[in-house]
Amino acid sequence: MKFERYGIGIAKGMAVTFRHLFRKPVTTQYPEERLTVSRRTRGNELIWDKERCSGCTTCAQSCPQGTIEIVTSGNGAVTAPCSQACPAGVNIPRYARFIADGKPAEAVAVIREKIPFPSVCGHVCVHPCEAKCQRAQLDEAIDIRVLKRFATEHDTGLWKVNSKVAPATGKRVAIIGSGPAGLTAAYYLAKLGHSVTVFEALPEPGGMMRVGIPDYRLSKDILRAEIEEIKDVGVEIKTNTRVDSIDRLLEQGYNAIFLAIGAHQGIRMGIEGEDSPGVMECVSFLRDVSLGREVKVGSRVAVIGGGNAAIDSARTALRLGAKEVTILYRRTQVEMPANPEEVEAALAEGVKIYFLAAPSRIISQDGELQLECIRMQLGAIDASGRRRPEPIKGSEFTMSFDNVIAAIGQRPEIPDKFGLPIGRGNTIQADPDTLATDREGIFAGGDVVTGPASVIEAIADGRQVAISIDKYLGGEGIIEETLAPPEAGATPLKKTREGWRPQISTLSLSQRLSSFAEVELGLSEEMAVKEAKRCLKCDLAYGVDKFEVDIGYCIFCGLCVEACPRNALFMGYDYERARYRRGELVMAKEDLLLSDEKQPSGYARPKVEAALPQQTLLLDRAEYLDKVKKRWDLRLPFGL
Amino acid sequence: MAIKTEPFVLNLGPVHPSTHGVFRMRTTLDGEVVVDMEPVFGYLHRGIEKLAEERTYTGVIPLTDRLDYLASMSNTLAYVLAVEKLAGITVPERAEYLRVIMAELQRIASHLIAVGAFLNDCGAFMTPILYMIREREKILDLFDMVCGQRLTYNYMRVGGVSHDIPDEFLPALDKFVNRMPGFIDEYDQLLKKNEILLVRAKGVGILPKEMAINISAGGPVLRGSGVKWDIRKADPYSVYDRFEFDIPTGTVGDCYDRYRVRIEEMRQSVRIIKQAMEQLPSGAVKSEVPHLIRPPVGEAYAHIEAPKGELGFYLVSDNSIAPYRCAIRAPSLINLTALCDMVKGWKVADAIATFGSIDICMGEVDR
Amino acid sequence: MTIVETSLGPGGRLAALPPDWPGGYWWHWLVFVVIILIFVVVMVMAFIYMERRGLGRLQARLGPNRAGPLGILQPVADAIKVLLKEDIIPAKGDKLVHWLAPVVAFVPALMIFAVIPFQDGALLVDLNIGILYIVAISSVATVGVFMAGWASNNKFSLLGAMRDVAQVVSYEIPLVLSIAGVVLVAGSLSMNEIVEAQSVPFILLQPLGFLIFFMAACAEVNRTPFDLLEAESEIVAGFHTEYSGMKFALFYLVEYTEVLALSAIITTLFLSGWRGPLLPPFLWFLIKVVAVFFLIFWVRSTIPRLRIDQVMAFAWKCLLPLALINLFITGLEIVALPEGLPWFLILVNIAIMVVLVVLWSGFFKLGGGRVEV
Amino acid sequence: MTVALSGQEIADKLDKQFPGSIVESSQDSLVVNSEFLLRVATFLKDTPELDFSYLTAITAVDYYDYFEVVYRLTSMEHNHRLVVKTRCCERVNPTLPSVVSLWRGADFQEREIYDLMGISFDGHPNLKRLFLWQGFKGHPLRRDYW
Repeated sequence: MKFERYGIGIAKGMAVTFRHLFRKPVTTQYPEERLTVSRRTRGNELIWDKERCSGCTTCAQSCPQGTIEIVTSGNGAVTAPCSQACPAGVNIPRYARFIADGKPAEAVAVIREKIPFPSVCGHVCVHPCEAKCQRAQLDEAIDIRVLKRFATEHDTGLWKVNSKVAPATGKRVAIIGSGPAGLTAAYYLAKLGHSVTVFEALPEPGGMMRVGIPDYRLSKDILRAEIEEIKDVGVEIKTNTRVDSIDRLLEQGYNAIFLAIGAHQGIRMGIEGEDSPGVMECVSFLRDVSLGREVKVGSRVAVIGGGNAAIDSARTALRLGAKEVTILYRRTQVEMPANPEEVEAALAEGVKIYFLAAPSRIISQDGELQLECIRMQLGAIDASGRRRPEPIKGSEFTMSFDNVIAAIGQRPEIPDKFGLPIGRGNTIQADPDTLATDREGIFAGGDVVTGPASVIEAIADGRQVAISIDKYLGGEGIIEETLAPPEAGATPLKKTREGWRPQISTLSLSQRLSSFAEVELGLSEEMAVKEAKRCLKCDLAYGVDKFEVDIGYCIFCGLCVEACPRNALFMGYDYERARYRRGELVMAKEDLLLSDEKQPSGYARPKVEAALPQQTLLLDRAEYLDKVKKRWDLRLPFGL
Repeated sequence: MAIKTEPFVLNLGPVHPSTHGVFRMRTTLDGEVVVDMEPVFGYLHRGIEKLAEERTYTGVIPLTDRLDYLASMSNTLAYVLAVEKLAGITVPERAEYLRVIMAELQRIASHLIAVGAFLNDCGAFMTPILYMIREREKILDLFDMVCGQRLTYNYMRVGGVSHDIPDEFLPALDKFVNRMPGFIDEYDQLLKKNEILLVRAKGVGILPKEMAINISAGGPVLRGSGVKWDIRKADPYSVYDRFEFDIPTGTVGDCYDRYRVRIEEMRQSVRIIKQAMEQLPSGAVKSEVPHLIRPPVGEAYAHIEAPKGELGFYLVSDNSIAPYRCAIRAPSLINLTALCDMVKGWKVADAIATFGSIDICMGEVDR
Repeated sequence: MTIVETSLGPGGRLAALPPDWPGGYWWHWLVFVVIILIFVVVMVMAFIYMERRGLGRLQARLGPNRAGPLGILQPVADAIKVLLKEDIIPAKGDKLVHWLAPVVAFVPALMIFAVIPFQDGALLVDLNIGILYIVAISSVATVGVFMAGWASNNKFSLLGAMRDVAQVVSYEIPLVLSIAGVVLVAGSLSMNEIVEAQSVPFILLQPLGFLIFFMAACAEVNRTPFDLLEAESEIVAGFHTEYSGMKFALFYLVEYTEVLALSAIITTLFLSGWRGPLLPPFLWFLIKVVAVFFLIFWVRSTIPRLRIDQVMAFAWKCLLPLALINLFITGLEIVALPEGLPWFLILVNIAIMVVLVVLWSGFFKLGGGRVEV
Repeated sequence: MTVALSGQEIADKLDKQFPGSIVESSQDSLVVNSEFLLRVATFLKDTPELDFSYLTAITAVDYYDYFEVVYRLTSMEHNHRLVVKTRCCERVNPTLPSVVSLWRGADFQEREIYDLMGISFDGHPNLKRLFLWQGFKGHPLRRDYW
């Protein structure tokens, strides 16, 4: 081992240490050296908020050390996550419990408290509630829509007993359009005593429910029965009467008018050869079929578009005898606005879907349509939050069909004599809360305001309009009613076993194509009860008697804070506020002195008072702290 | 004439200033020369693999922080990759990049401690380790900003990371990344060519190349012996294939080479972090994963290049919410296999220096 | 009383004391003993404080700043803490030897100061064999250390003690040879005369001598890079592992007193003691002592530790030959220029030093270290 | 990318070499009879184009009716890896041949499996408990250990 370059390496090292003599020593004594507190604070203090906690014991389940002990007594008040997600606010856990106890009639009463169309929703609702169901955390969400359908199929009309109609108030309300929004508003306004007349342009009331949704999803007699219920309350429906101007209605002495026209006009594709024979527009196609008019369809049918309307048109075409139906959609399956179950049902029935393809030209040649399409590719995200498809140059290809149905979208068709401001997509602009338009006494709701949307959203709009019209006409605007008997002795869920969704039986493929019979058969009795029992009763679990965290075992990993669905648990990260006295620090600069706005910190000796150490709580949820009335003080004296 | 000396047993035992935790070397000494050395483990055995079988897949994450407590971010990364492979969960882009940044920061922090401890064992009285701890303090502040803790981070989740980084994280990281190479040069000037360190470290505790492969060593120990093997390059996981960085290797495989390899790796990590910061996309940081993950029946093995070597998690699942078996391949334990041969014949001081250069962490050895 | 007079030694040095000294020999003795005691205690406290703050600053940290203003009272706090600690004697250890060891280590360290000249002529007793006395006394301390190592009945302490003995013995010779160089140039053994002879500080005349002396002295006192004795990373705390309380305080004191003595000797031998242009001589002495001490703990903060066999090899194979050559060259110079050494000799000596160091470092090997077992 | 060799290919090669040594083989792993383990391992290590010189990990899993020991082998030159498994059915004192003679890295891992799972490896230089103390009764990682 040679000792080469004697001393030079050592000298260089000495130079480095010497240089440090004159540099500012790095120490945690200087607070500003300390960086800011991270947003996800995880300190030594666990704060639990009693109001927000729903007692769903997810935190106890998620704690790896098993330190959280929670006892719930079940007299809760806060609505369950699924009820919050439902636009109309149906109390889902409550009617699930009625079904579990084998009382479907009471269940329908609970549903009818919020929506006048329980069986329609049971068949066609897009069920936003199932996305929020807490059971999904364990295995799979509850099938709420089918439970609603089961309840309505075994209903004995118990809800009529408590359904009251107020005495006539002498006010007259005109509703244009008998879709879900219009009829819901009519129903509630009639119950409040106003005399309501509904004007419907088509021969049959029901709007999109009647003409938009084909029979195999919602059979017509179910709809007619529910509309009968609405008529019993005193709603007068005039069909085949198209209303052209609002002023004439006002002259006839109506005090308030509700425009619920819906979105019945199909959007034109705007490509060459769109008017050639054999090219149909989906809304009119579905309307003719559902009204029973004779519609001839060739053996090869193409449907352009990816929404529910496109799927319905395709499956209706199949049932009308089309041999081969293909759907062309310019984006991919992920971006399809249609309901996933509908898309699967269509694929099961043999519908072929070409993704990333868009029509560019239609050439009509001796009774046959040459559809020229172009391949697309997905580019940047556009305003609707989906990626904008761009055509690929030179990738045209042609296919021949007998009919082409355009289902690329719908928009309301508003006669200009209404004199109302028209917003984007030809919709009426209304105040989002009260749904009142700019003209006095005129209200608008449903698809005409929001553009094509789901049935449940239209019903929710209908309820909102009923409230605002009643207020406009001088009432209090209360449409809440209690139809169901009060619930006795409901206990929260103790232990839940693993259980999956039931398989809903459907018609076989051959039966489906032969007729317009309903595809989905309902649930049997014991299957429905089993499914209802899977509900975690989130609304009942509140009223926490005992919530204790054994600080000794807790390792402050923060998993419970993340697991809590209602953000009722969080941790404060506190620096011990160190008291610096001038003399104590040799290198103390002026700014070291404790000042309020500067954030003191550091690992200096914490000044320990008699009680607990003074701690600066640097919580970004500070505003939340003052709301926490009873502070569950779990802090052990830190550092004693 | 050889003086007749009688060897005696000295316990460089569990409580010893330079055994990096509770590791005991039963050395039989003949005067100063180590005649035989037998490592004794188990002082920090907590049975983490048994504990993991009782916890849900998310509940095991805090356990992984306590494996190699000097690099807990990488342990969680290995475990989380294994679960994602098992359950087939995809991770959003931003989360992948955040994981790479955190893992590389953790590699720098772990190497700082490793090199500092090694130099301290060679006798430089606390100066190098204090300079390096000053840098490590900055990294810990960055971690504190991101996940609120300084040692057991519990930051990564199955399907991404638990929280997005606060806005003041990137500027602070940028400042750190720009100043770090300067600090590394300062360490080099302090001790790289120091004659006494050269004498104490060069040619001491040699691990030849074939033996390194034979004892399946990993990380700087393997690369120090001249084997060019790095999981990030050989079997790139996460998004490591999008960065260019090179793998430093030593020549002889002595303490000095391992020390130099660690210093170079710190520079490469800074390079990776710079590239990762430029390509950091925006978007979600965690994909939709139910709280009680229930992967299908089967098994999966995922391994990463942890600072100390190849850290692997072998998960067997029986479609319940807890792993059926969670086996951990601990690089530190396997790197110690050859410690006895590397130390026999050298002095006590060299035994301590060689042990320091292998850089083990008892939390991972004893599990 | 006659014995005392005669012990004054020939030539009546005492008479040469400045007239304002009151009283006779006994007064002088008393005053100086008190001065030395105060000087040692205060300077040791100052050294402890300076080292801890200095090291802190060299390592980019604050250093103690809690006890008293600027942390000045930190050594006092340490002392009180150590005194209050329980004094444990290992069960199977040799009780008497364990108790006696710190005393045997501390007394010689204190006795060195008898001959250190604080000011012109201001030293307890101006022995005409000053340097020889110092070298003799300083090797006694090693016996104390070995007694401590043996009495603690602890393998680590024994290892530490054996290392210390080996190290001190092998570094004694280069130490003495480099002192011999200085004595040759100064022409007398007495410390006071050495200082007076240093119109040109001997560090310039004897650069190689200074280097060898500094390294050998560091080894004597167990300071980095030779602090094998209490190498905390290898043998926990060396010989004073089993000591606590009062005895540990004494060992702590021994360490710093020896460093103080070392820096004092270096200032007298090489940096021309108390001679300096403006400031009062005593202050110059202090400044130089502190400067040397700064060099010592600056080295301690940067350089790693050598292995025991390398320390030995360095002593026998490197320092000893260099010291001999240095002595030989100095001898030639003295013979060639008897009337006093001209100034240009400084450059010659430095050149020789550089040549010798580079030559020797190339030639000299520190030894492999691996023993076939 | 480290290519994971499919179990079937290697199984056919090994069957030609040692008939009857393969119990079962799937896409990602290969179960070998415990008697043939040592010979198969040497074959895998020595043949030039396989050249599994690096043993990544050995782990044991307790499936109630049999213990499964998983050997993960990697080759650095060809950058491919293979998973070899063996099973031993007795629960009282299961034994397997030790591979320490081929890969020294297996030393501690086999001692750990002996310590925690109770599978003894004959041919291991010093088969003692690795983590638990000598007098400890029982093997904690077994599913029936309580």
